[in-house]
Amino acid sequence: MAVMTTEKRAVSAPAKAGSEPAGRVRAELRDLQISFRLPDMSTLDVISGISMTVSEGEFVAVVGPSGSGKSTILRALCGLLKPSGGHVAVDGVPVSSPPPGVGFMFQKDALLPWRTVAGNIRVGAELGGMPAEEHEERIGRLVKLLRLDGFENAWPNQLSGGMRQRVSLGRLLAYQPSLMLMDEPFGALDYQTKIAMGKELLSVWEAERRAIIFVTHDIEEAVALADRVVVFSARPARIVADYKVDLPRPRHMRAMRSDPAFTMLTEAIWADLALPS
Amino acid sequence: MAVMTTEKRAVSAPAKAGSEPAGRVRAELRDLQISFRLPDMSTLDVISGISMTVSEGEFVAVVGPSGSGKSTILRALCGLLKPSGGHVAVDGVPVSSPPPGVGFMFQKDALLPWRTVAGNIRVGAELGGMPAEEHEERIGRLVKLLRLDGFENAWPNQLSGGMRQRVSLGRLLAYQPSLMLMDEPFGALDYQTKIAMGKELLSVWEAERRAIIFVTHDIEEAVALADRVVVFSARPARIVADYKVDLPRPRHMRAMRSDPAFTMLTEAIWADLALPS
Amino acid sequence: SASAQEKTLKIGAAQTSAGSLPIIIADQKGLLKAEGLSYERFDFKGGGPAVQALASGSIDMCICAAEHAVRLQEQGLGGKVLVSLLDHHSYALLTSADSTAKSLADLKGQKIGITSAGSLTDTTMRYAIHKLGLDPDKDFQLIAVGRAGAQQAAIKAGVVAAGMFTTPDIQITLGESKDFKIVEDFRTLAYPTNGLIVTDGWLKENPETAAKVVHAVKTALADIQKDPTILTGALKELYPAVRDEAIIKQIVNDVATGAVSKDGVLSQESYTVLDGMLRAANADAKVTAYDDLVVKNLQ
Amino acid sequence: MVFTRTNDASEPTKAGRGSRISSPLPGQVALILFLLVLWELASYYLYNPFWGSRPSLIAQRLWQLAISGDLWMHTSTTLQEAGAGLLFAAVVGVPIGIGLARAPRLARLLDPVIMGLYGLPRVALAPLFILWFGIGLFSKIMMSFTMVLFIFILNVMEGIRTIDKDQLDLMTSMRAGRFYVVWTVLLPAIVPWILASFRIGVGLALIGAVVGELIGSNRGLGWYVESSGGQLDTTGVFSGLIVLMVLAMLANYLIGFMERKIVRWR
Amino acid sequence: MVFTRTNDASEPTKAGRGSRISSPLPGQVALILFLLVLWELASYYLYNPFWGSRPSLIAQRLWQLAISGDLWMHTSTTLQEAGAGLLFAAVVGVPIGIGLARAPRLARLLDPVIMGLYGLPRVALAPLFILWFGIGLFSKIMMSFTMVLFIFILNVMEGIRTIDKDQLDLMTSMRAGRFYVVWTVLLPAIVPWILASFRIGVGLALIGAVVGELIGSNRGLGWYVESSGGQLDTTGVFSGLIVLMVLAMLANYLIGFMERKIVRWR
Ligand SMILES: Nc1ncnc2c1ncn2[C@@H]1O[C@H](COP(=O)(O)OP(=O)(O)OP(=O)(O)O)[C@@H](O)[C@H]1O
Ligand SMILES: Nc1ncnc2c1ncn2[C@@H]1O[C@H](COP(=O)(O)OP(=O)(O)OP(=O)(O)O)[C@@H](O)[C@H]1O
Ligand SMILES: [Mg+2]
Ligand SMILES: [Mg+2]
Repeated sequence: MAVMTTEKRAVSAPAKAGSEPAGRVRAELRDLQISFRLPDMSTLDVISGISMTVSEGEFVAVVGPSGSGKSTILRALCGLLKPSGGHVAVDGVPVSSPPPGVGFMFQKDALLPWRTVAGNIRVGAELGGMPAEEHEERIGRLVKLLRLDGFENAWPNQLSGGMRQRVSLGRLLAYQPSLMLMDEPFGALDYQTKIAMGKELLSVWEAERRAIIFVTHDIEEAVALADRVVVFSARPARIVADYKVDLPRPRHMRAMRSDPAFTMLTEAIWADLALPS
Repeated sequence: MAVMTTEKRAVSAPAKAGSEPAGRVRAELRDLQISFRLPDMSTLDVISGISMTVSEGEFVAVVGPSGSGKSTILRALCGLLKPSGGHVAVDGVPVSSPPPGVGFMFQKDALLPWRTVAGNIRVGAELGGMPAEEHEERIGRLVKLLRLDGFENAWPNQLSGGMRQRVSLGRLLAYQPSLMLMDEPFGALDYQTKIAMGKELLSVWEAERRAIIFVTHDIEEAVALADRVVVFSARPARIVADYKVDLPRPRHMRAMRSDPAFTMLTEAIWADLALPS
Repeated sequence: SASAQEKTLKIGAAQTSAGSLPIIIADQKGLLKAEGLSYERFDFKGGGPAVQALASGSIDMCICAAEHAVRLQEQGLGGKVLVSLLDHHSYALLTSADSTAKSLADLKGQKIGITSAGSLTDTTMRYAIHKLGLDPDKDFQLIAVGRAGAQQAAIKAGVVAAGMFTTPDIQITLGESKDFKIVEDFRTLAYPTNGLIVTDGWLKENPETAAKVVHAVKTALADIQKDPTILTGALKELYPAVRDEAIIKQIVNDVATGAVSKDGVLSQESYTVLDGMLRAANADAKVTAYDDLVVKNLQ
Repeated sequence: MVFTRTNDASEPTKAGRGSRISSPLPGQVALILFLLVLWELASYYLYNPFWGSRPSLIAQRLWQLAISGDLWMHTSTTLQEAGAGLLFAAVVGVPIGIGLARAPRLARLLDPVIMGLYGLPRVALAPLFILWFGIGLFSKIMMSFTMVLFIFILNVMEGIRTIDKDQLDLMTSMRAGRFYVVWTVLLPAIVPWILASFRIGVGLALIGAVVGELIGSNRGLGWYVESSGGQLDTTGVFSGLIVLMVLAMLANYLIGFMERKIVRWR
Repeated sequence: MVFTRTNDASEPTKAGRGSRISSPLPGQVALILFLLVLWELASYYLYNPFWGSRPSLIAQRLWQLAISGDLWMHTSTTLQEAGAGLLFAAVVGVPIGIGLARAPRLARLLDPVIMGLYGLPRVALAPLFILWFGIGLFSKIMMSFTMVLFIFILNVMEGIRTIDKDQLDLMTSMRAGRFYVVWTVLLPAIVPWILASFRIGVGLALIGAVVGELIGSNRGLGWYVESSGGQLDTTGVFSGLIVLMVLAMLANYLIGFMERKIVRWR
């Protein structure tokens, strides 16, 4: 039903997928090294030599074992963490502080408890430089899109876990970043909501050709949404594989599941992840 | 490959599955009503009339849309929330404060930031009434089981999201509850870790025939682990369906996925959830 | 042999004042020791707390104004002047050197710095203003400023026209700076500025100790009359920070001539002024009779 | 539609929550009356009223003072001094605290100087206060101010250290400006610390005003207390003290009221 | 193996973190020396040293006092008074604060009484302090104690309100006993509040000791300052004040040191 090519790369080779869509390179990691120092002066190597690029309009999913360093990489890309070695650049500029146009959705929702749902989303709008008069309308649209109608004025502690996550997503969307770093954005959502949110995300992405780096644990979600799936090994993280997903868009997740090509790709990723590291 | 009977019950009929294993009833909800008062004196009905029982040695999964009231029900069962109507009992005793033997793993990890990984797990051991001399050995075993080796003395803020969740799971296991309430315990874990943890959970459960109520968004996980899957509707929550999962144990998740019976059940639950409420 | 049963007296001082000098001399000359006594001095923030400490039994006696003995009697706690130490007033009103005022009357309508409300300086000002036929509340503003440092600052800053200074602040201020002058000197006024005050209760329980103290202090007072220069040593102990010899000389002179009591007996003259002052402050004050205020059998 | 966390399903761990609606006032008034009666009885049977006066005498005195207008004069004086000092300290101390917390290197440099200044007993500085600020209202306000200022600075600094790092990182990731972060994250997060500072500050501001009145004044409750004390007039002392207590209580009610208005999300 | 959050990959938002290793001491010393030089110069050119003395004179005086042994006598007296008062206040205030925070109904009942007591200027209560506690060390300790006690109570109470409800609910769900919760959650959670109270308390404890010494004593830094003031000896006043400042600074270092020992997880 769907045309798909599975491209498996060698671990050591730099990802070339970025250059293929002929888009401008948005994010680049070259030989990235990140380690945390321990008090006994020994070192915990979290990332040891990762290289990858993400081009304009590309949707890259990152999967990998828990604790492998996925969140850490996003932090480095956003300038929240100075790597111990290697090169991090966004739009060609080496990252030292958060680059403009980059939006980061944390794994923890990090909502401001003293702001209502609408207030938390407004943070994104305000910082995204949207004209003030458009805030209300935009927030209203996002609340609806995120299925939070009726909870505009609720405080975060009155929300369920999934609702909090959606508010956090709303804040990111209101910020309108051109490079979105998303750390398990749908982790606390049920399938139906997840699919709905994924659809909304794709429509935003397709309309404006933003670049997205999307960390997830859900392999099917990764394949269903992304152009490329990058597979991390366990700590110290290396890139085990970098798959190009050539399924046609728009994609329908339920339908895809019965597609043997889809299954083959998820199986392959599964096998990569199951490798002892 | 596996023998499976799919039993679909009417929404209004009380779940009978609990009585079938001829076990003692551990947890019982009768016509539960939970609503939150709004300042304008109107009421947000979260649960309107749910009845279900969970028997000794039963593993019940609960799935439902985000914000439908799954966490709320667990809070009521644990005595952290007084329902506005209906009856909640554990081991035949109406719940007013947390009943003995009930362990609750929150959706948020709620780790104590000033305690190390081992220290957080120790909380469970200390409160579970385990003899003090067994603590160290038990904690050591749990750390290994949860794949947190080497991080015993790390502070929670040095852990990844999935690692935090595993520490929280470790605390629950150290508490050795005979009725476990688990709120999306594997939500932040990758597939491989999730499966490993699920296996460990099952082995604990099988060895000691504890009762488990397990909230999850992952339908396959629910079917793979549970004896029964209870499906909630959107808020105000009702029970849409209550499936008995008669797959033989031990179960192998990867293998089950290709089993048509497994697929059928997950498809059925999917369809239930997709119902407009 | 005496040191074996030496009794240590706790003596409170309303503040570090010249009233302590006879006691220090009694100590320095071994007069207390000869009676089998020694003492420990505590400095208080004014007469109020000192008298309250006395009434609570925390201290045995206090170097305070006689008016506090009157107040103790008023409260039914029984206060007596055991020995009079200074029977002239110790304060003078200073103003800045370039002021045109020659006397208190010239300062009418201005602000005068007193140490604190309800204190001796307060009553003294009210008494003096009454004597001028003026009203202390309408014709003047009496401002609680504090001690000499604050008074100097207040005069310097022009926020009060004049302020009350006591010995040795008067001598230090005039000796170290040419910016001040005396506009009204109350030190010529007979007044029971300082005495050793005790409560009736203490007196009843310690009649012998009281007699010994009286004897030692009276001897010290007599010694001062004989040789005022012995004050120098006592001054240096009391005011170690005062080092200028000229100023020390001036203080010794001022204390020896007039201020310090000659015989330790509360004089009728100073009692009369006290009575007048108390009545100036409060028209219907019940002032204890002279005979009830002094300890007769020990005099 | 606005939500509060109160619900008919009140949680057992927050047993007190429901009673927030039922006013605690009657109980408080009863307790205070009870203590007053105890005091009155004690003054008859246990001690000489010279030490602690007696409520009935105090009430009588307060009535006299009220009629003569002195009560209001003294009270309003002290209230102005303490109130202005407290507010001024908040307005100055909170920004300094935030600034120092956000510039840790500067803070560490200034730390000993700040603590040293804080440790200075203001009373001993009376001459300097008079030179700098005169003896009017302003010097008392400054006395109150310097007593309370450090409370705000120190509490705010410590408060900012407790802020969730993720919330700050999130702001950084969205390139939020300095003032935006202060306004959106820092200030709301330290509201409990500021409220605690106000609670602590009320007492200290009153003490500051009273101390200030000792060094250059002819009115105010501190002045009245001191003046009564100098004349061993215990009833006068306690009348002044009682008014000061009442002021502290009222200020506390006001702070509690503000807290409920501001912290609606907890 | 113990982890700290410091890393070679220091985060830009915590620019100050790295320098925690490099001691701030040299900078602090330099700053203080600079201020002293400024003061010395000002005393020559800007004002009469009668008002503010002069560092060189003060140093000379301190040297004399040190040689005569008086410096240590006064300092150790005040240190004992303030130190004992502060520690005693912590030991009493923290449990009271926790108790009141956990018994909100009682807290609300007692609230006005507590605030009223707190608002009392201790100076005015001197007579009662002397009556109750004598004029020895104990009355000064109590003076310090009552100054600081409320800081602990009020800060701890507010601190407990900020605790994550989920952590408490979790403890409740595991049927944790009262003392277990206090020990495992409440106390660690309010460590920042307790530390802030100590920081605030240092200054107040010193002020309390000094005020206690003003009311009646014959030793201690407060006494020395007051007695110097009575002799118009500005150098003596400032010598005493400088020692008080140094005590406050040292106490602050100690608190900072404790903080780093206790809060290793932040
Ligand atoms: N501040 C820190 N100090 C020490 N170690 C840290 C710190 N932050 C992260 N780590 C370690 O780095 C590793 C990677 O963490 P990271 O959060 O990037 O994992 P992750 O891939 O996002 O995992 P998960 O899927 O569980 O969220 C973990 O082992 C974690 O313990
Ligand atoms: N304290 C509260 N006050 C008001 N509303 C609340 C409160 N707690 C929960 N709710 C509401 O109750 C509903 C159910 O919440 P609950 O946390 O049980 O959902 P859930 O099924 O666990 O969802 P999720 O899968 O997203 O975690 C939500 O709509 C939430 O907004
Ligand atoms: Mg992560
Ligand atoms: Mg939930």
